[in-house]
Amino acid sequence: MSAALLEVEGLSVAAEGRPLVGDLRFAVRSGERVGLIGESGSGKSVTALALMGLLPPGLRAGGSVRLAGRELLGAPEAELSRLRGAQVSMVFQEPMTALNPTMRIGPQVAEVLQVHGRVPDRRSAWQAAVAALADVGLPDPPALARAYPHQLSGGQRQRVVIAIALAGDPALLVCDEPTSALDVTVQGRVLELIRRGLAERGAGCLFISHDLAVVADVCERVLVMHAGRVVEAGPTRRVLTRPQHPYTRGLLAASDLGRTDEHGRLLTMDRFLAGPPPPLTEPAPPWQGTAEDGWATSGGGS
Amino acid sequence: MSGRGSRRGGAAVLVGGALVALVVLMALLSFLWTPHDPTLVDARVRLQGPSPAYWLGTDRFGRDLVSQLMVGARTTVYVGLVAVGIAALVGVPLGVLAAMAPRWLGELLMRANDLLLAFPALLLAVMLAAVLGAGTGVAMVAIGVSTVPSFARVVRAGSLQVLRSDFVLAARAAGRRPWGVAVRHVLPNVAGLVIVQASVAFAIAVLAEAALSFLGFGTPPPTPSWGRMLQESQSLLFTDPRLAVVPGVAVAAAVLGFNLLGDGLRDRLDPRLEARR
Amino acid sequence: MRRLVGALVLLGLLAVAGCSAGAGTADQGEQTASLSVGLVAEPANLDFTTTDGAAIPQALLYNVYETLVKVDGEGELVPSLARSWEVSEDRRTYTFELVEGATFTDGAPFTAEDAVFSIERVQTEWTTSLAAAMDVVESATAVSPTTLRVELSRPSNDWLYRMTTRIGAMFSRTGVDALGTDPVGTGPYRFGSWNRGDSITLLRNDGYWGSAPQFGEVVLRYFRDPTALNNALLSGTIDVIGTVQAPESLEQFTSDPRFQVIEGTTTAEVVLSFNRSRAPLDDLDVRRAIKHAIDHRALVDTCWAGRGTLIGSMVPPSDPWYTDLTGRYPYDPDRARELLEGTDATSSTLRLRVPNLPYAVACGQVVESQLEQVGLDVQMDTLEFPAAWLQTVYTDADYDMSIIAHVEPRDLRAVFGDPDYYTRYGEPEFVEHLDAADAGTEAEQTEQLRLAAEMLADDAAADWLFLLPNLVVAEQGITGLPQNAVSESFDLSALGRS
Amino acid sequence: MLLRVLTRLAVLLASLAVSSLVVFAFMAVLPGDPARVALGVNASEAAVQQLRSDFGLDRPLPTQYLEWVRGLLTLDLGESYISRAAIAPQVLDRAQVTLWLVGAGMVVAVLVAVPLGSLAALTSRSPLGVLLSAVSQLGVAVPAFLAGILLVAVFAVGLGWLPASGWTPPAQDPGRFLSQLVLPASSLGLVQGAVLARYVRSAVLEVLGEDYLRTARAKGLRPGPALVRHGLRNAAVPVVTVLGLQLATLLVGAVVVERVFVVPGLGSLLLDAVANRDLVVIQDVVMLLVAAVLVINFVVDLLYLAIDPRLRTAR
Repeated sequence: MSAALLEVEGLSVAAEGRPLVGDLRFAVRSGERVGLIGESGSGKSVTALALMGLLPPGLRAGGSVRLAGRELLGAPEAELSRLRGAQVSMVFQEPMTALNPTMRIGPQVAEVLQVHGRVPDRRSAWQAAVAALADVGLPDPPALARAYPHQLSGGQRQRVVIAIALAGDPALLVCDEPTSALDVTVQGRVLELIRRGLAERGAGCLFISHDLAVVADVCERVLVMHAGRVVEAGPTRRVLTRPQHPYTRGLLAASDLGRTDEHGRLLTMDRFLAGPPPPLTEPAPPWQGTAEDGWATSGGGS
Repeated sequence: MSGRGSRRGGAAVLVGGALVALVVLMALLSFLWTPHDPTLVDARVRLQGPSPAYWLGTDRFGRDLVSQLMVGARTTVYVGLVAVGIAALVGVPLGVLAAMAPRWLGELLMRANDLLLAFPALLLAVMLAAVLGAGTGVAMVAIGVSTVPSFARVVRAGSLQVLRSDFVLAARAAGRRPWGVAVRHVLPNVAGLVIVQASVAFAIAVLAEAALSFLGFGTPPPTPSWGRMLQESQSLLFTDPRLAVVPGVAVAAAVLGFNLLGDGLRDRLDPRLEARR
Repeated sequence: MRRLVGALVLLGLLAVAGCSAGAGTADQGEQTASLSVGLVAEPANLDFTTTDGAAIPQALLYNVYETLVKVDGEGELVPSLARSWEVSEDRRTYTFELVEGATFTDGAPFTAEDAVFSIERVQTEWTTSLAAAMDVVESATAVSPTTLRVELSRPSNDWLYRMTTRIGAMFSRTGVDALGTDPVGTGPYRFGSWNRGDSITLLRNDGYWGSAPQFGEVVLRYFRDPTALNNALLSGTIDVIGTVQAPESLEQFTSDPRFQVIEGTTTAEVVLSFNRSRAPLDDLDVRRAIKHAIDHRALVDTCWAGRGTLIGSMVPPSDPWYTDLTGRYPYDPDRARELLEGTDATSSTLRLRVPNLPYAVACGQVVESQLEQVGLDVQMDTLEFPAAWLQTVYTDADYDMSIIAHVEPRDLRAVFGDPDYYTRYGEPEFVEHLDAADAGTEAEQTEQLRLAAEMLADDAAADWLFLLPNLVVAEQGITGLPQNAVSESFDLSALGRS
Repeated sequence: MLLRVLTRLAVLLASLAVSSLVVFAFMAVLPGDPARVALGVNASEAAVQQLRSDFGLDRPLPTQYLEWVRGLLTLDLGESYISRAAIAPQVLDRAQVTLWLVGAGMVVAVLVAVPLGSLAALTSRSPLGVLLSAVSQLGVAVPAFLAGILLVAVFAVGLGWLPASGWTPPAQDPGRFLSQLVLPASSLGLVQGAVLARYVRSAVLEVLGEDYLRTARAKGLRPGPALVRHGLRNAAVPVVTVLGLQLATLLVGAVVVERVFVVPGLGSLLLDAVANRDLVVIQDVVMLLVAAVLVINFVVDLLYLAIDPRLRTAR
């Protein structure tokens, strides 16, 4: 068993004392693709931002997040900045707004290389950017590098975002709903691109989505999140075929669009849950990580 | 996040509202009662410091400062109300019309509106004063007219947003006439914007009145006005700074009050309707 | 953002380019002692032959232009370009002996021919009504280069006195082409430069025939705002305040050892004028009531910081025919109410329309307050000076009361001698007094003018609020400042620094 | 893009034409006979008539208007019948002074507003941010002339560091020019800076919430550089709008400050002209100021195009 690349333990996020995510623990190994699924509002994106250290003002994270053994929470901004883009990158959900509208594409890609001193000068930064754009399968990369974001389609922009995220050859890629804003027709190709990029770099991935099909397609292992807590975890195939937690069953049922209840109505989540989720302030979440779920012994699997 | 925003807006509304209320109350009270006749010249009590009889003392004419301050508040509120009233009465219909009219007409109206921007209050007041002579009326009209463009712009932006919203589309689909839409849907939805803009415009009007009075194009003596009190206090700035401090603080407090009130109200409004200036 | 900064820099560069092209009007000159005097009213142009107003002679008379005779600080006639003069028995022929060696700043010598030219030019070219004072001249002849003879059509005591004012200024026959921008005279200073909106620079006339002034350069700087004027002296931007317009602020100078304050008299009567041509001020009782209702002492105390002299008619104490008439209308509100009873003044609104000059606005507020104490309804309007006031009050006489200081010396006739003048007086009997005074002997003149002044007071032709003081503040050590302002000039010729 | 620029240019020209008509009409109804005023109270009727025909005041209004516009275009504004001096050089001279004042005021405003506003946005949740907001709120509430008077009281009269008033052309004495420029430019700039700072703050706050700034941070840029590289240009769009409006405010606000500091700029020329009913000069100065504002608006529009590439292709 290889050492965990990312170890999350007791991670919680709160907005002014109001908890959003509670006592999260999981790990991602190098080369491993872990899915994090749940409805919108379940705390997935907040978790991703907490890992990156990019929580919006007013939100605070507690617990521990270790990347290759290095503690990220509470680390000085300078150190985090060195890691971001180089060790850990992120693909965002909304390609329309993730790019700076007033800056050409090329410099936006080149920037990540320049920040981390990967290229000696502007010229080679430009060439590297064009190469990175070619790498994500964009047509006519030199011309595209000179374009502004608004001149690109949504799918093209997401490829640019992925190019930026992969340009620094990170060890861990955090993908936050990378295909949700895209047409179904381009989704598959973007997912393939991510998969290939990860494979080429042997990078680990935390893949956040509400779409079970996408997660089933990409991830080897999956965590199910509900109301700020992970309620179930395990190999993708096992979780999706033999869900243990009622919420997971609900998710699965809801994603099966054709299924109706005995009265012919579409199924809703309430049917699968025995009452509202427990408040995050209460202790003892129902699920504890096990070794099977990828917990290194050092992470404490008690 | 929104919880925090509205709470912060709440503090601004509270402080701003209190300052505005103070000014308005002072103005209203001055109709019923002032400690002394604010324009009564009395050589025996020139330049007196604060005392039980004259709480803030007297000016070089022996006039009571508190009374002048109170009646000055009346002038301030009066000028502000009329100026903002003119601006809103012209600017709001103009903005709604420009939003609802055919594209070319809307553009034309906004260009005409931009043209007004080229005539700031001071310039208008100087021109008007040259024609009609300086006075409160001239100042109010000048300030009001020069504030029209900001109302029209804000209202137009807000109206366009309302017009694109689903409920308006539904109303139109249901066959409601444009004017019905304007009155039933657009106006109520931009009312908040107008109130915010009015509050900010009020602050600008207070400042403009002070500047005009300083130049001698504002409220003519002996009618008390904060701007003129400031102007008259100048020559005694070093010997009796109290005369400048009192109206200076009053002007600053009123402007601050209206600005805070406007900002706070803006924060409370639906952020989608926030006008981008 | 980068481009924005670029745009701002560009703006700056444009301004630099523009400035280096257009600036440099002021003459730097060699290192000479310079004095800076702060004044209030800037001239609109420099040509007092066609433009009215006190600002031009204030700057130029006795400094750039000289007259044959001038008045000294006590109001006495003294020689200037005329060394001496003789008056014939019938008092119609004046013979002036002119100084030798005087030259104009354009290089031409000053001769009797120039004097003839100047006098005749008043009659032919001047457009201001002050020129009417020269109508009495029948002929002017150059007997020799240094002897001038002037024949009057009738005896006139007033004429020689008028020759001390701007109409007596001596012009060069070759230097009247650009009077508005380039004045040429024989005075101790020559015109240097004019930075419009800011200052006029006078330079020492090195070819001056008399004793040369001490300062190589005198800068007259103009401040519309009295407080800015005060601050300029306080911060050392100027050395002298020529006329203090905010006497309430004098304390900051009197209590400061760096400064000296000079207080003298002027000939500027602050007149509360009554419009006798329309109701209710056509009623003598109303006018008298107003005079009784005004507490003049309190008025001067409040609006002019107690500085100034109370006068009872249009004659300042410095004139020989002055009599104290201040007791004629004592402050008596009850008497005022009594007089007003039954008149229509109590039921109408009196329009007090004052120019927006410091003393008028300040005193107007006091007048309004005091008149309201006796039950009159007064509405004060402030009119932009000069234009709006001239149009409304002066030309159209659309007013009930106004306040203005008449600064010209010996201006009984100018202000009250014409029924069409804005004061709407010019009673025939009054004009008879003036005419008799002008034609008569010195004793007759004094007697007649005394009667005229009394008649003005009896008729309540106006109310005389007070006589403006001459208030000058200067740095310690500056000498030769005029104690009294009894001429049209701010005389700079004797200025020095000890 | 070219079409857009041309359209704006057409609008500018039309606006200039309309406003010149407005200004002329306004001045035409001015009561008071300018010729009578020019010659003073003592002038004879004949002299007044002479002046009217000399200056063409007796011609029909349309002729006078066209003559005036022609004069404006050829920069030959004739002679003032009050000052008897050529108007164009005088107006241009004064315009330079005002331009310096406004330019310097603008620089002060931007220098104050951009750092202050950005800092206030970055620290919006800390006591420092609240303090900065409060300071700018207070700054907005102070009339410019009051700021000027206070600056004079403290720095000129009290401390004696700087002259209280006056003006020296920069070419004549740069040191003196600068020392005289500091206080008026500051009183113009500080108040406008406070106004601008509030806009900078809200623009930066808005930008700080944008996704692309998060992208920049995810690349490894630190907060400061991320804001400078990605934020300011985007925040500049609303700020430039305000800046354009403020430039107009400053041009006219200079009138008041010129009075306080006795600066011979356009403002004092205008006030003197109004006092003297120097009709032609009022007309010319007002037209110049109006034209300046219109041109500024035009330039602001062009600046948008420079700042935001999205606008270049749109329509």
